[in-house]
This record gives sequence, C-alpha cells and structure tokens, in this order.
Amino acid sequence: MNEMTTLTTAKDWASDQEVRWCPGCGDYAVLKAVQRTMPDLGVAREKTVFVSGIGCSSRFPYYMSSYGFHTIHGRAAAIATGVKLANPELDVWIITGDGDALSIGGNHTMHVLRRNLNCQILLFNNEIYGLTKGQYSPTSRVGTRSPSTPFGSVDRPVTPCMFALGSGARFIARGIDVHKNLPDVLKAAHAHKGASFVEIYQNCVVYNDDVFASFTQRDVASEKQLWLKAGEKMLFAAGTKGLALDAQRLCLKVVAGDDPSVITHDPRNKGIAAMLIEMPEGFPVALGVIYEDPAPTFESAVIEQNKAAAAGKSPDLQGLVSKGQTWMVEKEPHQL
Amino acid sequence: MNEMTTLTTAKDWASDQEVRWCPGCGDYAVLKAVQRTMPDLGVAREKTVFVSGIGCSSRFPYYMSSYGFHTIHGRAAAIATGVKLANPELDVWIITGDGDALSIGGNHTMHVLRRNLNCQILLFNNEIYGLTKGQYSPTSRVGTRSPSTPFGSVDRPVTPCMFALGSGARFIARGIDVHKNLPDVLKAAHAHKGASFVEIYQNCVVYNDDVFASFTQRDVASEKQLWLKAGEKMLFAAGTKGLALDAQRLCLKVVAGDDPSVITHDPRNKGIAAMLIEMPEGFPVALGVIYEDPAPTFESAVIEQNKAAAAGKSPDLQGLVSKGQTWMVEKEPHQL
Amino acid sequence: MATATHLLTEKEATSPGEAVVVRFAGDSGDGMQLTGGQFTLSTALAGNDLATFPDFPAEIRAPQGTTFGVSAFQINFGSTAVETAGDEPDVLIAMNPAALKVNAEALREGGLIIADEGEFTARNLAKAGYEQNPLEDGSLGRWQLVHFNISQLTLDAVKPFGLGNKEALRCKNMWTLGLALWMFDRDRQPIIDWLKQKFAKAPELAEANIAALNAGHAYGETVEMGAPFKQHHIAAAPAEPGLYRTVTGAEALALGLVAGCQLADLPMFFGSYPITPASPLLHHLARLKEFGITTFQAEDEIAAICAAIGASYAGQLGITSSSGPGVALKTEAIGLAIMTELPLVVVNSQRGGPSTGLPTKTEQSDLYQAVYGRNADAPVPVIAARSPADAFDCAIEACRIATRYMTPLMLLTDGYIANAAEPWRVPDMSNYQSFPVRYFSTPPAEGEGVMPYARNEELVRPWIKPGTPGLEHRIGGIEKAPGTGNIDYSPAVHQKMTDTRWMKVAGIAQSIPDQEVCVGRQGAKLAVVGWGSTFGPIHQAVRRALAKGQDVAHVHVRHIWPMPKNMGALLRSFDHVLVPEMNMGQFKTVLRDQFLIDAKSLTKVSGHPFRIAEIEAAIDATLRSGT
Amino acid sequence: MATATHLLTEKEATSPGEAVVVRFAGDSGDGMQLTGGQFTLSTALAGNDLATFPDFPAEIRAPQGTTFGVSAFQINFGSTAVETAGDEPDVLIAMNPAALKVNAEALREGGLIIADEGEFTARNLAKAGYEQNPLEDGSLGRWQLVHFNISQLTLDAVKPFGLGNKEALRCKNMWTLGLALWMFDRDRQPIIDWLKQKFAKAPELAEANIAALNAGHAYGETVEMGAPFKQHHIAAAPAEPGLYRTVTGAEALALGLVAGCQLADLPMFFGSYPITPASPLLHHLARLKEFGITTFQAEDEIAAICAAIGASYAGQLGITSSSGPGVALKTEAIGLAIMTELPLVVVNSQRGGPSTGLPTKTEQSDLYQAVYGRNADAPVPVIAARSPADAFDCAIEACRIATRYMTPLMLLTDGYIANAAEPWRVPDMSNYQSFPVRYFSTPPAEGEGVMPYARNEELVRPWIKPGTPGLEHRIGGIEKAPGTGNIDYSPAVHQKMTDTRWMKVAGIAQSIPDQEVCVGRQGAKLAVVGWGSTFGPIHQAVRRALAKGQDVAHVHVRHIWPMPKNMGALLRSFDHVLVPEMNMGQFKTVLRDQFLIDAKSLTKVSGHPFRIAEIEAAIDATLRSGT
Ligand SMILES: Cc1ncc(C[n+]2csc(CCOP(=O)(O)OP(=O)(O)O)c2C)c(N)n1
Ligand SMILES: Cc1ncc(C[n+]2csc(CCOP(=O)(O)OP(=O)(O)O)c2C)c(N)n1
Ligand code: SF4
Ligand code: SF4
Ligand SMILES: [Mg+2]
Ligand SMILES: [Mg+2]
Repeated sequence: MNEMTTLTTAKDWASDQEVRWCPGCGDYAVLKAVQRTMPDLGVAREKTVFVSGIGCSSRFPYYMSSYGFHTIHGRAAAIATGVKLANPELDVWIITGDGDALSIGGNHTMHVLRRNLNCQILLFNNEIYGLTKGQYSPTSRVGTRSPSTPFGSVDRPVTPCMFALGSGARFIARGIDVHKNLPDVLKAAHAHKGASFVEIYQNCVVYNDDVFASFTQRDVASEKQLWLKAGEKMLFAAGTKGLALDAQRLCLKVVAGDDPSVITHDPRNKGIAAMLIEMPEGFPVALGVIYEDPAPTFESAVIEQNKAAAAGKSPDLQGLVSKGQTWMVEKEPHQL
Repeated sequence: MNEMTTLTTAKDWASDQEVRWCPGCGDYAVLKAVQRTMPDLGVAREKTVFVSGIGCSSRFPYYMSSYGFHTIHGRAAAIATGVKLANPELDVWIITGDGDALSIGGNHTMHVLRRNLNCQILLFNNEIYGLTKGQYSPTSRVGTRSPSTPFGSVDRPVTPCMFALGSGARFIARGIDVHKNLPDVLKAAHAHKGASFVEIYQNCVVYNDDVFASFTQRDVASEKQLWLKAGEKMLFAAGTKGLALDAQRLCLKVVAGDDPSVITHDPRNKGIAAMLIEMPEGFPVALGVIYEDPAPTFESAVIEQNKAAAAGKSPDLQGLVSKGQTWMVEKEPHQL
Repeated sequence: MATATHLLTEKEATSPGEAVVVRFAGDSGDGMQLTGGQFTLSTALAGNDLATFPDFPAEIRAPQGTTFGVSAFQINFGSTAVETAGDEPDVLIAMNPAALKVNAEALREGGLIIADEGEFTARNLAKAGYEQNPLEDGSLGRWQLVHFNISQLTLDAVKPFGLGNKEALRCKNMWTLGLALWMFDRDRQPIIDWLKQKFAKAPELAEANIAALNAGHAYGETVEMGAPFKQHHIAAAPAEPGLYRTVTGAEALALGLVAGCQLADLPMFFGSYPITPASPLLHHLARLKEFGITTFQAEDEIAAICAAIGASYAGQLGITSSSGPGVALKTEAIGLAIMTELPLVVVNSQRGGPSTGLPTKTEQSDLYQAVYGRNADAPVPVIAARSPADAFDCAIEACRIATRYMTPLMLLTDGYIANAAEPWRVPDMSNYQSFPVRYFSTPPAEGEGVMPYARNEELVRPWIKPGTPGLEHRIGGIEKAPGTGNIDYSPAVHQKMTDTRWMKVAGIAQSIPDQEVCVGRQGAKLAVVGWGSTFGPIHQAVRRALAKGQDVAHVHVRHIWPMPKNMGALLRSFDHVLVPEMNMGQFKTVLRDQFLIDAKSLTKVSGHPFRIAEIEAAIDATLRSGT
Repeated sequence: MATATHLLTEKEATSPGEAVVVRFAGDSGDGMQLTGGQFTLSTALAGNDLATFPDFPAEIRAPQGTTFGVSAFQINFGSTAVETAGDEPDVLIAMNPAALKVNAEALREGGLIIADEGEFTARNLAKAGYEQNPLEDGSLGRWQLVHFNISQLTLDAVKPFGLGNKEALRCKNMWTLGLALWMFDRDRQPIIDWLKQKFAKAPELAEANIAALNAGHAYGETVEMGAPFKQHHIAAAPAEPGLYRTVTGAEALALGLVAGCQLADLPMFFGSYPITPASPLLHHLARLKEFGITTFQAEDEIAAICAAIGASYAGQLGITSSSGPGVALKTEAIGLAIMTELPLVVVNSQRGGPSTGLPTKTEQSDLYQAVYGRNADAPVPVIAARSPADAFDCAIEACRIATRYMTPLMLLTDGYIANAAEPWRVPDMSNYQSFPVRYFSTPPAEGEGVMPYARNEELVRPWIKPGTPGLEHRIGGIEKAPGTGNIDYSPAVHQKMTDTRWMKVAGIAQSIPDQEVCVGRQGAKLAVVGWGSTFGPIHQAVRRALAKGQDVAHVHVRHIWPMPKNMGALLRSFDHVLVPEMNMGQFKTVLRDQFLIDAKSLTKVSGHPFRIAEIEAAIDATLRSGT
C-alpha cells in the first residue's frame, strides 16, 4: 500500500459518463457517498480500481474516474483477487449486488472473505434483481411477489452479514444508501487491512420500493437503528434503550438505556456479532461496524512467500531448462 | 415422506461393487456406519437416493444398494434439489467432500442450506483433495504443504459448520469417521426435517494422515471431545470439565465439571452455536448435534404453493393456447 | 400469415398487397412498448397480417431525453402475408427529439414523421445532440413532417380527472395511440376494454387514459391536416379460417413446452436463472402451475441445469433456459446429461455477444456453441425456431426428441423471436400426436442384474425412476459398461460407448421429416438456406426474387443437428447456396463440413435483423457472379 | 530423436535401426511408474532415443491384486528415431496375475513374459479372474515365458537391513529394475545415486533398495536361463550433439511458459484448480517462484480464469490450466477476455470424455470446444503441442501470440503428452527471440480522452496497466465504441467491433510460419494430416509407407486457428487427405469448412494412442480405394 496521501476533491472522482440509473434509485446516493469519501482517504485515482460484476449496481465503476473493470455476473471477487495479487499497490474496491454476490457469486464471496484479500466489498442489497427487471433474489423475504414468483417466493433468504461471518470475514459492516453515516462506514472499511465486507441497504424504486422502510423511514429510524461504535455502549432510541445479555436464555435482550447491564461493543467478539446480525422482531437493526478482527491479508502472505521462496535463487532460465539428470551427445549425428 | 418403516439389515444396503478406496481410508468406516444406520431408519432401498459430487468420498453411492447418482464436481446439492422437488417421497442423501462442497460447490451448499431442502448432507472433511492426489483444500490449515503449495498454504481455511451456520442451516452436527457415535449423529440428521448438515472428520491415510489426531487419538479423546446433547450440561473430560459463559468477556470459558455455571445445551441457540463451532486453542472440539432449529422445508413449501396455485384450475391445454384476446377468421382464404 | 405451417405459394408471392410499416419511438418512460403492443392487438383484430420488432434500451429506465434511452416499437402490417417487421418505416411517430434523432434515418424517403413539438424544448434538443430545432430548420426535408403539441393536447384532454402534471403526461401514449387508430381506421373498443381492466383499481386513471385515446382519435378526425396526413384502410389479409390470437416467441415457447410435456404425459421441471432475453419464459411458466409445472429460480445457471437433470433423473422432464453466457456455464453439466442419457431440454434465447455484449439486441451467434460447444465427443440434437409462432411447434418437437431418445437437446431461439409478436392461428391440440413416456419398471429375473444401459433398437436406454422397487442402480458421469452401466475404462468399451452415443443422436434423423423447400424449386440456380429468425426477411426476399423471375429457392432448416436425411441431396441440387446468418457464418461451417458444398455466407452482426433488401441484394450479386 | 525441431529425412526413415518395447506392469502399489521412470532415465543416458506411455488407474490406490488396479509403464527405445511408445511390447514384466491378465494380449507374438511367480497365489489368481495358473497351464504358449519368485528373491536380498515384510517387499520394483538394467546392459550408478538422494533421511531404505537392485542385476548375470532371456545392447541413437535430458509434457509445458514469460519480460500469474491430467503443471510452476511466478489454487475453474484475467488486466501474463470439463466452466470468462482484449493463455490437457469420462486416459476431443466452443462470434487462436518436447516451444508461442495480439489463446495438449517422457536436447535460450511487452503509458494530450480501444496496424489495442497516471479508464464485457471503449450498442459499432475482433485473430496468420510437410512430398497422392499427440504414430506410419514406396506425406499442424497462410494451397496439392484423430473427426470439420477439401477421418476413441499399424492400414486402404 502506498502510504502517501493524495489531494483530490469529490468532483475529481466523477467520470465523464452519464449516470444511467432510474431516477430516484438508491445507487445515486451511494455513488455520491463514495465520491465524497475518496478525498478523505488520500488515495490517488490511478491507484484505485473499482471491480464489479453485473447488475444495476455493477454499473458503478463507469461513473468513477479511477480505473474500473465491469466484469461478468458474480465474478468480481475472483477477478479482483487476480488484480490485487498482481499489483498489491492498487486500492481495490469490489462493487456488487445481492444477486451478483450471493446468488451466482456466492462461492467467490466466501473465498475472498476467508482468504482475507485486502479490498473493500460494497454489496448493494436491494433484495431484488434490478437489472433483469425485478425477479426475487436470495435476500428477498419469503412471500416476495416478482415476475418469477407470481405467487410469492418460498425460499428462506440468506442474511448477507451472517454469510460473511460464516465465511470467515474479518470486517463486517452495514450502511444505508441515503444515510449520512455511510461515508464513515466506508472510511472504516478502507482503514481495515483485509477484506472489508459492507452491506448497503439500497432502495430500488422501481422493483422493490420501500422494502427497508420499516427501519429507514425517518419516523422509526431512531427506534429501529442501532449504530454500533467500538468501545461504546449499545444504545438506540436516542439513548433510551440498550442491549444486554440475557444470562438465562444466553441471548440478547432490550433494556432501558440507563440499565447498567447494557453491553459495550467489542467488534472482535464473533459470538456477539452473530447475535447482533440476526436480531429478531422487536429489536433494532445493527448498523455500522459490527465485527472487526484483523488478520494477515492474503496478498501479503502470498508475496511474502513468493519472496522467501525466491530468496537466494536467481531466475536463470538456461539453468532451469538444463536441470535434472542430463547427458551430453558429443559425436556428430549420422550423415544423412 | 413415506412413514411406513421397512425392515432391512446392514448387508442389504451394500451393493455388489468392489469398494475402491485406499486401504485404511476413513471412508470405509463412514460407509460401514451408514450401512449399519440405514436399517434403523426404517426406509426402503428403492426410496433412497445417494447423490454425490466428485472426489474419493463421492464414490460412496456406488457402494450402497439404493439408487445413486455420482454427478459432477461440486454440483451434488443442485442435482439433489431437482431430485427432491421432482419426487419428495425420496429420501435424499448428499455425499460430498471438503473440496466438492466448499471449494467448487460452496455456492450450492449455501443455497441448499438456506432453502432448507429436506435432505442429509454428509461432508467428508479430510482437509485435502484426495482424488486429485493431495492438493490442499479450503479446509486445510495454514501452512499445509501439498503438491500445489510446496512451501505451505497461506490462505485461511473456512470452518465448515460456521459456513453452514452463516448460510442459514437449521441442523448442524459433527462426527468422526471411526467414532462409535457416528450412527447416532446420522440418525439425528435423518430425523431432522430440513437440510441436515453433518461434517465428518475423515482421515485420508495417503495424503493427510492423522490430521485430526490432536482430538481423535485415544489418549486425548476425552479431554478434547465435547459431545453435545440437547438439554444436558456441556461436560467433557469424563465430566470433570464443562463450558460456561464468561459474563465479562461475553464468550465461552472452561470451568470445572461441577461448577454450577456450566451451561446446558440448547440446540436452538444460534449465538452459542457460533461460539461452540469455533472454540479457540485449549478448548475441546464440539461434536454431535451443535445446532437444530427446524423450519418449513423447501420442497414442502414449493409443493404447497404448486397445489394452491393450481387449485380450482384444470390443466386445459386447448383452453391455455386459446387464451388472450382472440378473433375469428371466418371467410375462406383467397383461392391461390 | 406468419405462422409456422402456412407457407406462401409463388403465385401469392407475386401479387403484393398493401402494407404499412409504423414505428413508435419515445423515451423509455413514454410507454412505447405498451402503445405498440395495443396497436398490434388492434391490427390483429382488424384481420391484417403483421410482424413486430420491439427495440428497447439495455437500461431499466435510462435518463429522460437521452438517445440511449430511446425505446421503439415497429410494426409491419398488411393485407397480404407479412414476414418481417419491415425494412423501412413509412410512418415514424417521435415523442421527443432523441427519438427523432435515433430513428429518422431509418425512415423511407418521403415517409411521414409525426412529432410531439411540445417535447422539442431547448433542453431536450441539447440532450439529443441537436443544435437547432429540426422541426423548424428544414433539415427533415427528405420526409413529410407534421407536428403538433401532443403533450399539451393530452394535458387538455385529461384535465377533468385532476391528475398531477406527471401523471397526466403519462397519458400521452394513449393520445398517440388514438391518433394512430384513427389513421388506420381502427376500432377503439378493445383498447378501451383493456384500459378499464388494467386500471380496475384506479378508475380515474382508466378514464383519463380513455379520454386521451378518444382525444387523439378525434384530433385526427377533426383537424385539417396537409395531404400526407390522411386516413388509410388496410384490408384484412387472407388467412386460413379459425381462431386467432397474437403471440410473442416467449409466449409460444412457454405454451409449446407445456404442450410438449402434456403430450409426453410428464410433469415439467423448469430450472432457470434470469437473464435477458430468456427470463420471460420463466415468468410465463411460473404462472401455469395447474399443468404440473414446477418452476425453480436457481442460484445460477449451473444449479438451474443441474436441478433439471436431477428432476429428469427422478422422472420429470427437466428443462432449463438461458442465453449464450448462461448456456456457456451449463456446458459441463450438459456433458453429464449426455453420459447419463437423461432427457433434458436446454433453451437458448440468443442475444448479441460475446460476453455481456448487447443483452437486448438479437443475434444468432450461438450455433457453434449449440452444435460443437462442449468438451469431448458430445453430440446433442439442436433445433431452431424461425418465428414466434414456430416456437410452439419447435418446443413440442424438443420434448418429443428429448424423451424418445433420452438425450439432452438444444432449442435455439433469439431475442428477436422472444419479443416479437405475430398473429397465430390457435392450434387444435387434438391434432397433435401424443408421445407418452413409459418408465421402465420390470425388475430383473432372479440372478440377473439391473440393466440401466440396455438399449432398444434406436439405441435408447430405459428410463428408470428412483422409487421403483427392484431396479436400484447407480449412474454417473464416468465411462461405463454397456448394459450394466458399471464403471468401465477399458478401451473397447469407451470406443463402443462413444460410437453408440454418436449413432443414437445421428439416428434421430430417422424420425424427423425430410427437409422441404419453402418456396422456389428444388434444383434452382440458387438456394438461400436459413435457420432461425432470418425466416421472414429471407422469405420475402426470395418471393421478390421469384417475382422478378430469378431462379431462387428458400430452404429453412429447423433440425440443425442431426439434419434431415435428404439434406445433402437437396442442397447438392442447387448450383449455389447462400446462407444468411446473424453471425459470422456458423451454420455455413456445419453445411460445408457435412456436405462439402460451397455454401457462401451472408453475415450481419449488428444486433438488428436482416433487411429484406440486404438479402435481395445478395441474391442479385450471387446470381450475377454465378452465371 | 523425438524433439520438436528434429524431423527425420526420408533416407533415415528407410533405414530402420534396432528398437525394443518393454512394458512394466504391476499393482498400483508396486511402484511401476517409478521403475519406468528410472529405466527411462537409464535409457536416455545410454544414448537411445525413446518414448514412453504411462498408463495408470483412476483410483488413487485401488485394492491390491485387482485388474482395475493395474498400473503399467511402457517404453520404446532404440538406436534410431523413436516417435511412439510402440505398438506391441516385446517384453512384458508382470508383477502379479492381474498385470499379466490385463497386458498379455498386447504383447507381440513370440514376445517375452517375465513374471513374479511369488505373486501367483490362489487368491491373486482368483482376483485376476484366472481359474488356473497361466504360468503352468500352457495358456501363454504364444509367447516366451520365464518366471521366478521375485518376491522371495527380494526378501532374501534385503534381509540384512531388518525391514518388515511389507517394507521389504516394496523393494521388488528395484529388483526388477536391476534385472532390466542387466538385460539391456545398462549402468546402475545413476540409479544408485538417485536412491541415495531419495532416501537420504532413511539410509537403511537406500541400502535395501540398492541391494535389491544389485541382486536383480546379479540374477540376470549369473542364473542360466533359457534362450529368450539374454542380454541385448541397443546402440545409441544418432542425435544432434548437445546437452540432453528427459522431459514429460507437463514439465516441458511448465518450462515453456516460464520461458515465454521471460521472453515477454512479464511476471506470470498462474491460476488453476486441480484436475487430472492438468494438475502437474500447477505443481511444477508452484516451485518456481524465483521466476516471478505467482501460482494461485482457486476455488474453482471459473475463479481460476477470472483471477488470471484480473492479473492480465493489472499487467501480468495471466495463465490458466485445466482439462475439458474445467475448460467448459471457463468459457463464459473467455468471452470476457475476448471483449476486453486482454492477453490470456488457457491450457487444456485433454482427457477422455464426455463428463467425468476417463480422467486418466488420453483423448484429443476438445478441439471443437477450443475452436468453436463459445457463445457469440468469439474467435480465439488455438495451438496444439505434438509431443512432450514440442510443448516447450508451443508454450512460448502461446505467450508470444497472447501478448502481441492482446488475446486469449487456447493451448492444447493431452494426457498422453502430459505424462509421457522423451529425451530433449536442452535448448540454448539465447537462440530464442525475445518479445518484450510494452505497456502504454502516454497520457492523452490536453482535452483529448483516453483511448483504450485505439488500434495499431495489427488491430491490437494498447495494454494500459492500472496504476498509470492520466490513463484512468473503464473496460468491461459490454459492446463498446472503437477508440474510447465507451459502452455502445449501436448497430454499426457492433458490426465493426465484431469484424475487428475477427480480423485481428485472423491476422495472426501473418506472424506464424508457413505450414511444412514433415516427411514426404508436397503434392503427394495422400497427405496424412495430424495435430497434437498423434504425431508419433503418424510419423512412423508415413515413414514406413515411404519405405514401402507409397506416395504419402505427413503434415502436422501446430496452428489450429488461425491456420498458416499456405494451408489451403498445400492441402489442395494432395489427391487425398486423411486426418487421424483421437476423436470422432473434429479437426476434419475445420479443414472441410475452411478449405472445402474432402478430408477423410480416421478416428479412435479408446483412451489409448493410435498404434502405428492402425495408421499404416488406413494409408493402405486410402491408397487402394483412391487409385
Ligand atoms: C451469466 C449471467 N447470468 C445472468 C445474467 C443476468 N443478470 C444480470 S444482473 C442479474 C442480477 C442482478 O441483481 P443484483 O446483483 O442484485 O443487482 P441489481 O441489479 O439489483 O443492482 C442477472 C440475473 C448475466 N448477465 N450473466
Ligand atoms: C469440474 C471439475 N474440476 C475439477 C475436477 C477434479 N477434481 C475431482 S475431485 C476434486 C477434489 C476432491 O476433493 P474432496 O471434495 O475434498 O474429495 P476427497 O477426494 O478428498 O474425498 C477435484 C479437484 C473435476 N473432476 N471436475
Ligand atoms: S431497477 Fe432498481 S436498482 Fe436498478 S437502477 Fe432502477 S431503481 Fe436502481
Ligand atoms: S486418497 Fe485419501 S481420501 Fe482418497 S481413498 Fe485414499 S485415503 Fe481415502
Ligand atoms: Mg439487487
Ligand atoms: Mg477432501
């Protein structure tokens, strides 16, 4: 990683391409948040690569003025792995959707997380396939009516952050497309060395409008959003409520904000992270950095091993082809 | 599910094919355990299907006298989904390896679990690719030397049961190839309605011999194996030790067996399951049924919806092709 | 009439009737596809033959006013057989400057442009890349131009219903449709009925739209326009008597697969992963559960085909559907279906490529993939639909072959066929021969083994459903011994099984009809040989050539692999063979390899169907050079 | 000498030297591959030319004594050029009844069988399916038979080293090797050195094995056997002077890829997922990190190719490797590499299919997949190695083409080449022309845009590495405008880009050498046209035919797509063209399509290479029928 910081403005990060999402799409808000965040990261445009799969969200790289690679459906993580291994100096962002990352691309998502490639993964979760006109996705709730499920979907959805946790992710966070905290979440993801998994609740106005309204709507936000901060108490509803551990049932419970049993957020606690990610009805939605426990990155380990294995050896091509048990043929070949 | 029980013996379940694993391979023990378990399940051979991917372990179906489908690498779960949806009467077993289920097949594993297809998934984890001669796998520990990693593997392995938990599995258990408890684990998996995920630690004598010795060897077994039972205290080391919750650090700790704080195993507690699955050095390995929390099965939901949507309609083909806005052409066509 | 069964004779071909090509173009938010669809219905009800070409942008809702956001719908209708959506529109209805910009060039010289001047604001002109207003600067001199403020006229018409400005303007398309109905002397009632049903829950919207429709119609009737703007009546086209409806290719395909499964007496398992332009097939089938259909939206294309294979193994007819990039992902699993000899239908709705390519544009470039695109010696039958209505019969044929021969099969269609609509004489299903499947269920005699790889005289193995007592057996993707199906790698066995798989598929030629000549004579100087959706333009071009007295024939191939038995002899009877394809010459490769004939390619890879004139020109050139 | 560069003249072909074919066969636990490998080395050191054919079971360690657990290693060596592993063994060394059972039939009549009678127990006989002991019942009368108790003789020899019975018996293979060394008058020292090194950490094992080796050798020397059992000395084969070693195809391929990247001055990124028989390439490269190589074992074949594409995008040379079923999974991503025009080498080590098929058997049946096996118009260059040593040069050529033309490329080899060994004259790397890659790094002038899809005179776009200031741009799989690379779906653009991609790949023909005739004359009555690993048997068969006075030529094609410029003219110069392939006639399709010549197929799909005699017979038959 190049540690020099570079001075840029949000505008520097916008490409000359016309943005082609539906009017009102949450993707616009995420784009703005990212463009606004980049200057604060002190990174250079030429050292930044956005790699995406296919989907509405995956159009994202075209709108950034950095390097960008709009790949194929579900494979962004795999391609990004090659990019980063080939040039670890590059700051790699993976842009993906709930279909791209969790339907066709689920396996690569798991592997990039367990390997802990140093990159930021922004998963735009709109609980729908936007680009292909609104079929339900693996994150759609049971009963979702869509062109492919006219009578409602029956399969139980996967919880993206829980999947990331199960896959061995070392950084898991959540944000909301239009929420002011999104830049902070992005900054934390960038600061984390390793695969940073960020689920962004993104509203698809055309095919799944207001699917997150139950916790994003202004009037319920405070009651329904728990913004986690490392070392701080888990409080919400303007501090009037908090989370504590039910020692009997060994699970989380909601208590009054001033209850001394309110627990403090330790992002390294994986067991608690599992509980926070899937809180039942009546609980708020955990947002911000839910889990963070750094480990060596994949590319650093690969490069270290490449170096160690090469140490003391020289890339002698003639020597290489001449290896093994050899023999000389001295005499002239038959005169033919 | 056919509820009639059928009387068979272990021998009835052996096919006429010669078993072709390396002498001493743990797969033999699992085969025996399954063949010994089948009669206790009261199922009929003709209603039983073993579906496997590719790998040493995936040869399994050839040795069972039921129906069997040895498919392609990583896809057993997807094929089994079609089998079960097409005929829910069949008792479907998926046989797979750590490479088959978690490397190439990781995505299908996730989806079969989240959908909760009623089937038993036996994952033979030998932490190696046996069939292709010993390359490291996604469950191999860091530093594994193999033909493809002559200087040791660098990527952090995935924990199969944690992956299953993150994928939304509703039944997660662990067994050991040669352990006498394996049939009980298999029975519990079969009794569970939904996708039952069973990780079996399986010794590959040729490419990864004794990789589980640290907890399977006779002399350490009692100290290192925690066999979980629903509603019973979490005790090990012949009852001299137990697990309790550290209320300060909000994680598990080892206490004396007679300590009143020893906790009771509630298989429906997902947060605790996450802790049990990945216990750190110094803790025993959790075995048996770690997590079980039944939910409606995929095929039952599909069939129910198919029925409901068809209710009151008749499959009138002529009517179907004649639908929409139609018009009659009465006159004779031009005489041509 | 553009149906699969109806082919024009030469006589008919030489007596052209009247036909008109109209293109509706506007912003993707302007509802042009809906307008086009309703106009199509009204055209059909008027008894005209017709063909349509919807052409929409890849973006869900591209930004307003931009050229890449233009959505167009073209319809060709007439009093005689219509096979293509028409080369050049006679009438262009442009709802904004971008729509004009993108579509004007296609209009025939002297054609009529109708534009909504209300949208020709400075801002919209700039977005479309116009420096001046083309309605005013004389730059459209090649065409006839009428323009009026449709936006304002619509607002006026719907004022009584108290809609907001945005909602009111949404009625513009109905105003335009009303005008178009007047132009071609059409009945408004079916559209009014449809609007009432569509907006049953919001009657004020229904009323507003009906008011706009009526206003547009009235405008045509009352306002005095210049000469170009007059009412036309296109007489009904000759058609076989019977019940008619319109179908798109995707609808016909869905119906055909349902029919195929019914005729095979099998439940259908349809596994798919959404992809443009294949998704509508999934959407249609998902609604037809009463026909014993299970639809499964899988996690990816691999799971979709694998689940279908699993279902076939368990005794249903497994079907999977995708487009080129998705079919690429399925090729490994197709190999498994070949080895295990299970029935399976793989539908490919082709689109422009390679890679993500041009998802909403049409192309025929997956023929190599279908015929050759697998590892190992892996023959599968391939059939191709040539029109929306033909997709119905092809789908039935696919089900027949897959089940009779226990084989995976590729059924090719394309983005054009999938989306285009045409009138379709509703088939009488009692005329279709059923082909009920019989599972094998006889347990072996005492002391004998199960023989899952025994073969009948057509080299077909038995279909044994798990659940059948006494026939328990194991199958898989490894090479296996004849009869028992036990794993066997020995040289003679592999040779034999490879030969058998090959011969079984080649033998399908025995149960398919001989190749016919659509029009023209066997032994003509030139055969234009096509497959798939090039049917329309080739057919029209050859009819025109025949009318000019050229010695040309049209051969259109449904069975791409194996080909009909007489194919070689038929093709060798012509002096020249020209193969127009929307690819770089893929079917040509198959023909040259199989029959060693000097088939020449006419290629077009632009995302658009051939124009009739392009094929006519190639016919002229071939005949000139060849004589 | 079976090297890529050395081709025999007709004169040489007509003066046969002495050659012997020996096959070692035993249980998979008997160490036959090791024995064969060491015997090969000793043969090479003796200056003989040679070719080998390892043939092992699919199971890792099949149960002892079973026929499907038999592992064999065949070597053909001689005093003249050797191109195949030999049609029929002269000598069969059978370590147990199963090995005898499986291999005896292949032995030439009158050939010599050496059997370990110690293993011919009742139990082993039964496992192999013998009802009586064939060593005693006269059933082997067609051959010469000697047998002695190798097991016991080995146990006696290693007794001093105190090994357990099982470990002691493991030395049997060295005893056998000692005997073989005596038979062909070979030096034991290199093997002794190798044993010492191999067992450096267990000196008693080294000593025991050496004792067994010496005992076997001494047995040959001292025991008086019948006539058949005598010592042969095969004179050294004529060879260009220079330094020699043996290589397997997998080794040569690894070395060639390393050399290719060095010549291109690029770091290599090798992404792969293990699969038989491709895995050894990954294993070899994983050890060569000092050459700037990153190897990445991906989670599947798709991730492997995708990571390689990502690495190429980032400026390394991305390489991926698999076998047919794995390559099938890569086809979608190859489309992306075609669209983004990034360099990429895809190596396919072909095996028997379809599906899982016959993983350890060889076949050439992925040519369709390589040339045609993708959706859309998706041309990629294809080259094929014809022998282990040739794989070195082909790999370099692959790197040259991929980087010079910014294109994905398919490099075909097969299971036979991958595992077989042959002597190889170590190339002088200073004779190879380098082709260093230059990334594009000049920022556009003020006011001008970045042009990632500008093209040079060969239609190749610039390679711009992320990290280059001022050249930030976006690429992807959607159709794009020339120059800027911005998304563009318009008809003219798609046509132009399709044509350009096509012409760029076709243009590779300009930088490849003209097709040569290996042996025989241009314009001969018959050309036998091959590709890949059929080189050996075709070459020998044609040489024999020439010796018989037949007018035949051998043409062997490395560049399958595009083919050399002179290919059409060359092939048309022959009266007949016969194409032997280990598939159902795939290259034949390409030749017929491209050149409209009546190429005839000779097919073999048994998992085994052609025998020379099979091709000779086909030559005879063609000449007979053709005159
Ligand atoms: C191989 C392949 N399969 C399917 C598709 C079609 N496809 C494109 S995007 C998409 C899903 C998009 O959903 P998501 O990732 O959630 O993105 P969104 O559009 O909602 O942002 C699908 C199915 C494709 N392009 N390629
Ligand atoms: C598409 C495909 N890729 C790769 C392979 C090669 N392959 C077969 S089994 C296997 C891994 C087996 O590992 P695991 O699943 O752990 O099974 P084990 O042999 O250890 O029981 C691989 C890589 C294949 N057969 N097909
Ligand atoms: S379809 Fe949905 S996700 Fe896609 S651009 Fe439109 S609003 Fe956004
Ligand atoms: S290689 Fe390992 S897993 Fe495979 S059969 Fe042998 S011992 Fe068992
Ligand atoms: Mg989405
Ligand atoms: Mg394994």
